[in-house]
Amino acid sequence: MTTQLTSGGPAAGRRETGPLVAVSGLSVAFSAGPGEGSGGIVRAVDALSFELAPGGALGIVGESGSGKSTAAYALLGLHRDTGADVTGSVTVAGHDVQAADDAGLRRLRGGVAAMVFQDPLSSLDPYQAVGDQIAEVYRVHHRDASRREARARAAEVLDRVGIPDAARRARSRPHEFSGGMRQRALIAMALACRPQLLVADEPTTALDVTVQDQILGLLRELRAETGMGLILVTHDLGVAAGSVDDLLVMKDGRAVEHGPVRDVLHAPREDYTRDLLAAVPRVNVRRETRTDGLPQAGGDDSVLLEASALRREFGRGKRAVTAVDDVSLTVRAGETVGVVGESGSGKTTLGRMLVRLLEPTGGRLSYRGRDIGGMKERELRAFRSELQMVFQDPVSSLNPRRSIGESIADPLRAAGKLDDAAIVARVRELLERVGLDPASYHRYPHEFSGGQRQRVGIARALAPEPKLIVCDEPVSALDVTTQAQVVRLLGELQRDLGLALVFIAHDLAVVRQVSDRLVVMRGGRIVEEGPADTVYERPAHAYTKGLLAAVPRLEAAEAPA
Amino acid sequence: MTGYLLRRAAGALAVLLVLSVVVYATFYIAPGDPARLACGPRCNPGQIAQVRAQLSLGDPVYLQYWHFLQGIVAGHDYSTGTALLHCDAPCFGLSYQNNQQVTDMLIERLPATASLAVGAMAVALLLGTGTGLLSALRRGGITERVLTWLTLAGTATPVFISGLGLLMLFCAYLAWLPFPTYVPLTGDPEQWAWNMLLPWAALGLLESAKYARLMRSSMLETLAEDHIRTFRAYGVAERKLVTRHALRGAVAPVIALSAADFGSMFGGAVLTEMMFGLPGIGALLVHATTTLDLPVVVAVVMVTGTAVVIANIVADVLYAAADRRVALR
Amino acid sequence: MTTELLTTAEPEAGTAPASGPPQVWRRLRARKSALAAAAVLGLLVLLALAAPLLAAIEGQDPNAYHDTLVDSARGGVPFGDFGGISAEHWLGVEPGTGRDLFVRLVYGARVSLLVAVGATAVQILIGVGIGLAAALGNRLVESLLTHVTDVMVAMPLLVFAIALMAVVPADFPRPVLLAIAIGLLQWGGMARLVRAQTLSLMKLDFVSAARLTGGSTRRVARRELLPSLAAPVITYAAVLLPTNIVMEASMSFLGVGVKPPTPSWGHMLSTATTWFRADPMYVLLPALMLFVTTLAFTVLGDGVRAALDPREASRLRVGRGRRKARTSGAGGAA
Amino acid sequence: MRHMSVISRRVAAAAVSVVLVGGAAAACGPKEGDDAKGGGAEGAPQKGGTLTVLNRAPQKQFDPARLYTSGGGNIPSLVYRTLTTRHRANGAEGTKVVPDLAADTGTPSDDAKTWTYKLKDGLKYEDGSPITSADIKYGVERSFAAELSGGAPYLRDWLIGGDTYQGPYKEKKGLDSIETPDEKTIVFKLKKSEGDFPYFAASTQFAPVPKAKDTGAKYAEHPVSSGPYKVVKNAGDGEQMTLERNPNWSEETDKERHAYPDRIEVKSGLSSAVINQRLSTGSGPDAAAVTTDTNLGPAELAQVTGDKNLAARVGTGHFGQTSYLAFNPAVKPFDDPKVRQAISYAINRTSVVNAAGGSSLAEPTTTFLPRQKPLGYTPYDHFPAGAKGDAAKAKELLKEAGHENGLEITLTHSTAQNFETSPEVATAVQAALKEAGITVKLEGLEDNDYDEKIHSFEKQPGLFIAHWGADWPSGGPFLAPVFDGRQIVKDGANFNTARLDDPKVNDEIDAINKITDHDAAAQRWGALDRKIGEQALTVPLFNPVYKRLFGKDVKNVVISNWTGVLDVSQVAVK
Repeated sequence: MTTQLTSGGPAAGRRETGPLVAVSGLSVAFSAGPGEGSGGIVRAVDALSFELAPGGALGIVGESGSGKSTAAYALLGLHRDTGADVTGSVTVAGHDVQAADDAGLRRLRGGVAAMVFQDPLSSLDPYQAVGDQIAEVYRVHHRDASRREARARAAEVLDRVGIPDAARRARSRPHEFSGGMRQRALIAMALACRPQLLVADEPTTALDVTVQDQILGLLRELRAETGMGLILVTHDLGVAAGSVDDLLVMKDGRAVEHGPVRDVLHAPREDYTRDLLAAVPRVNVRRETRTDGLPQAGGDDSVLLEASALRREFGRGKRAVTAVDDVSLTVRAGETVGVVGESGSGKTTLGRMLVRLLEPTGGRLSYRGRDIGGMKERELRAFRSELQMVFQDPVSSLNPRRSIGESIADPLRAAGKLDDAAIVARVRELLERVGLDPASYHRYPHEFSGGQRQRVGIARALAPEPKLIVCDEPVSALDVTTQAQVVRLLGELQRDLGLALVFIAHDLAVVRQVSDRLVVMRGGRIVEEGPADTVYERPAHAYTKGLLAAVPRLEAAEAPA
Repeated sequence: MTGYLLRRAAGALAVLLVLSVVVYATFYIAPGDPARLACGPRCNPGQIAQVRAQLSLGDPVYLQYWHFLQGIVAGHDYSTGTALLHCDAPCFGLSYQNNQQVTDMLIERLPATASLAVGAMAVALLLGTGTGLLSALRRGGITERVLTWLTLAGTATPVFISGLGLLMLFCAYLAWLPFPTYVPLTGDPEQWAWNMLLPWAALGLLESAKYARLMRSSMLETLAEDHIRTFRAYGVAERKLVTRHALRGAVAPVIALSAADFGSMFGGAVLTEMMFGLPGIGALLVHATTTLDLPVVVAVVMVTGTAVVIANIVADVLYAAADRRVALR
Repeated sequence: MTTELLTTAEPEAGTAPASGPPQVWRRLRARKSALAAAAVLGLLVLLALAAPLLAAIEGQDPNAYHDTLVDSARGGVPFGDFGGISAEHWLGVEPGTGRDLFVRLVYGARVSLLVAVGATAVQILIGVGIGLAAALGNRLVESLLTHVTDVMVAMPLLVFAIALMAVVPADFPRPVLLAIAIGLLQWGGMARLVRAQTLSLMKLDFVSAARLTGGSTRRVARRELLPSLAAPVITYAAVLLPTNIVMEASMSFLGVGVKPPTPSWGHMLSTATTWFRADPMYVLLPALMLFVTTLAFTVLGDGVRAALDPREASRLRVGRGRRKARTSGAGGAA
Repeated sequence: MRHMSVISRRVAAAAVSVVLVGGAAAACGPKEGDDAKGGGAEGAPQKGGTLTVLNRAPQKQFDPARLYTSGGGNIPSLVYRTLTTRHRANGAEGTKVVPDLAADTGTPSDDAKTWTYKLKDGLKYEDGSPITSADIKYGVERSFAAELSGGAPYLRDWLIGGDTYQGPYKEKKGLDSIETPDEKTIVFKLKKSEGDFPYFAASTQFAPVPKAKDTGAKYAEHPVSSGPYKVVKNAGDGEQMTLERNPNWSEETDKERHAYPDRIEVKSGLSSAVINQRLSTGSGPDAAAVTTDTNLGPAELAQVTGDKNLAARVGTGHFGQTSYLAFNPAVKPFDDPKVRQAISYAINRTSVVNAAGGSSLAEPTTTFLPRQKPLGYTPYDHFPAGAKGDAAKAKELLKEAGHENGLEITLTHSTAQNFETSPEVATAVQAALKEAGITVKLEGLEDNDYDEKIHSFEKQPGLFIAHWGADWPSGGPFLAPVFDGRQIVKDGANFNTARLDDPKVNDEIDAINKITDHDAAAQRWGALDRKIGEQALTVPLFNPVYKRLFGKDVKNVVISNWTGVLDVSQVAVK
């Protein structure tokens, strides 16, 4: 399916001049590596067409593998010399990207269209000062500019994107910046040559929600100020909703739906778009009430895990960093405790301490009355099966060189209670329980999608029949639709097996969907704690309030700036 | 940093101590009687006994070892027959063979070994990184192929073959270079370099392939990093991408490895030194080993050990510097 | 912990890639150069194994002297062209002794390959063991092992080899002894590599998950770490193998190599050095074998590495670089 | 294959060290007419220029007390003059002993038990001070000190009181058996008759050392020269030496040394391949270079013989040395003479010679004494094996000895890649004995181990490869240590490996030692060798031939049969 629509920003209106970006019939195909498959051709983008008027803003949304980033890269001709097969036509500000020679393409890149990437730390050269990197880009496009002029321009744009004391900070290297500042610096780099188009590829995905809010604000400001066009590539409908005029929804390399934001969000024409919207977790919607008789306020005997004044430091001497400080927390059997916080809040460290992957440096941690905080590895083995964890990254949490069946069977084999046949049977049962084909015992992790791998991770955690599972950002690497499924699965399991869950996430909306109680962390300490709905609806602490306010909402589209 | 270095230095001392014990032990396991060898070919038992007493070889091993340690810390007095000779700390004793002070022998021979190691490492790095760079960028064509084959052939050829080949080619046939004779750097730097050229080449070639391979994978790794993509997306030319942005990161692990290798090259270039007649400590070690000249063997091993340990510390520091990002992540 | 770990662990590391995804094998098969290298190595091993048969076919004995085939007055240079190539002696004869070069070369392959593979195996065994132990152990173990590594690296091979040869009974097969001697001294690089790789693997969640199974550290190392270490270890082993052959040659040159009359490439090379001009064949043959072996191991090593690392294929592709799965939070909410 | 000499060539027996340390050796052609001839570039030799000596082994020892030389060595002889010295002449003429510091080669008395020497007039050290007989006595005495060990054993064995004397540092009063009645006279009193004393008096231990300048173990750094050159640099453990003219040396008192070059640079520590390559290329200073310790290897020889220009620059020398198989009759089955004879018959000397470098570098021999008249060479071939070995005869003998089903024996050798006892020679023996149905197991020992084992009365193996060289061109030092029953040493280095203790042999040795007429003694030594040979205690294999390349500007090449190598004191570069 192709869509032939011209999107123009409502603010800019139609212009006589041609569109800023005109893409028609774009296909990008990669040949898979040798031996990767018989056909070996992957069509990442398939017959895509769209236009963007000068000054307009288009959001390209889709789940991973939808080809949204590939399409964005084609705008700058970044597929050249990579072995990718690009067909169709791409015109940016009158330049035919496909036909341009190498020099022409280099002039286009940065000069006409500039790109902002996802991970601001790895996207900057770690060995050079930020200002120098921006100056270098400037001089690529302004050959007659002196070093001094280039540096001045770098300081100017850094100042513009809100880096305090820009002239001095320009001499800092990327690792001396915070995440938000790095993303600002990347945007400054994009601004350096006054491009007509800004292509932002998941510019806020790696950022905390409050920082994300600031960066999106900055992008809006800059657009208004410079009148440049914006193509925002994101998986997050909420992010797109507040920042663009038009939305292009992609799936499997094709455009599914294209139209003004409001139309797409509120009157989606396609089923896929509807599903997508339905799956997005809403921070302002209460959790479905539980049907089972949960021990709402069970007695003390139901306390599984109790942490008091827990503390963890990393490093020694002067360089010691306190990741978790004076945290007290109680988890009762069968309940879900949500832990939210931004990066660096210590939530992951806390989670790992709760299952004793890390040893606390201070405080007390007791499981069913036994102090497991300072236990030696050998003694701890008796408790291992009862405390399990589901990890964030579905890629690194499964050993790529072992079949998933073996990974799941591992705790069973370690326990040594069952014979081989019984273990296989149990693994098949577990696979079925988490919604996977029991026959996939002998398959390897790379044959599964992210969501399926996360299910495998859950099956592995369930295998030893634990009493408590700590889920550390279990869905943050997943697409929204998958996310919803996995969250639902966790809910079911908890209900059926009476598990206690500690659900750690930075995403307030997801946490709300699962939690009975909520803990908000900041800087290694707990700033607020209480029943989930209470915290969400009547946050007491200013930090919690700010956090909630920064969450992007689809409703934002209803009230465009 | 200072604390780190102090800790490493303490560790290094321990290493050297263990090393010396190992050498002493090995030495007493090895066949042959040093007194007999020191005495001469046709000594009678009485004479050998005299020499054994004179070299204190009759003492218990632990006592000999203790005196060795004392010598290093506080110096030692030796009889030359006519007078007492004071050997200042650090004293590694006197050579069994000709009563020379081992410390002096080492000092005399270190420059040649150091010259060889430094130059050969430079050759290996230049050749290796150059080849690796070319093959990573797939731009090499003929040059890249030739260099790759050259480094591989270099690795597959023992230095006693390649060394002789180089000598015959460059000194005998083409007569472009003099037959290497070691000229001290302090004496005549130009002659020093000319004379060291072939030894450098022979040893450098042997080591180069390793760096070529490491450089290649390191470069590929770096080129796949996100910040390279950033600058490519801003129209920075490919050549500049490599020289300004990729090279530094890619070269770091190579340098770190080379620092570690440098240490072992210090003591391990025995064959090169012998082939080119360089008066270095490797050649000294061979002589000393075959004549069971324990004080010399121990001293050479101590020097080599020190070089290895220092090189390892340097390698670790370099690695930490190069991997700053990883540490921060 | 090391010895027990090693004896049980090693086979797994070796077989891990084979038991891994069939894609590895398929990727390897798709690399023509790797296949060719494997074929060459296979041929070499076959030659070595079939040495007695080949000798019988040619009708020569590796240790038989042929006085009439060499010019005694001219230093024993073989009569005839190209080092005395003839129907009876396919690759000519050795100067001085007149021993058949072809048979000595194929018999030499036995020793050289055995020493190289054996030494590499010892290096892998010790390197992986020490590297793992250093990475997994506490500070004390780590610094202790690091220092042990330093000691071994600084230990001069010659001194050590002479001592070892003297201590071990004369009946002990010399190639095995050589392999052990080389292996015992040159594992520092491997240990370093394994330690570094293990430390980075330890940061991965699947290792944490394995710890949660309640298995012992040893079990985690064996089941989770070793398979993942296979790729870098194999790649490094491919570098070590040819180095070890050259090391065997150097030890022969220093007089601590295999015992005569056993032929080995290294020993042949070490005696051949001066024959550059008088009888080039004598130098070229073992040198060529050494080079071909080095090349084959290198190419195969590259192939295996690439096959084990699917990223290799898509390395230079923009936008398919390493995408870190960090907090790519699906944080949108309506 | 001799490049590994640095580690391999070692003091296995006297002769090796002679080659190694002094670079000197004696020699004697197979036939008198076949002697090495002088050679070198055209034109009369003239004074001046710098001679370069390229060597493998560094001059580790340079103290006259510690040097083990034959006839005073090559380079040492440039600095140390001795009571007598070797005659610097080509071929057999060069095996004669001639006066050096002394006016004659010594006056024997008391049945050659007392030897008296008178010094020449006008002898001076490098500092101009006179050389006295007391200095010679002191020089001899200090070689008894443990610090300065290393010299030949004869002083201790011959001088009265020599076996217990501990040197002048410990025993200040000196050795009574050396008398210096005046400044010019020195008298040596021996325990027994030694007709060869004048030959021995050419050793560096007989060089004068002024007591006031003696620094003990440090003396070698700045020895006081009595010869035509003085040491101006001795660095790198004897690897680099520079010798310059000694102005106080007077040609008038020294008829033997010419000392043409003004300066001599000794560069050692080189591999033999490099030395020969440099000499053949001859660029720069290498054009005026020689070597005193490096032969042409077989490969180089093959190359040189094809090149007329190079071939003209090769000097050929013969040195009195024999490589042989040694039996230890105390070990079965070598107690059976038939087995020893069988092995003697089975040996294929052609392959052995080829393994040792071919017929240009080794000459097959059936006699223990080397092919040199002055040593007493008397041809015999008691167990004729022909060129290729007589396997049939060997089998026959084995059958007689009760080994009709073959025999398994062990041959011990050094793993060092040296010329005399190399593994290649061992494998050649192994291959030859296989023809006769004898299975030989090779036992290759690390050189120190080998050396210690073959000279240990207890551990001595049954069959091993050995070699023996002449300390001076006479049969005495060649036969006595190996076959004199009174020289069997049970608690030290034993060279009588066959453990022969035959009163007749012992008496004959004593009798010959009394003869001061060298030619007459030589005949008797030859007859004794022939007689001992009947017992098949050794299987003589070959004698070495030295092929030495020299630079293109080198003139006046003299190679005596005493040393077999170019005499540096004769070489001119202008």
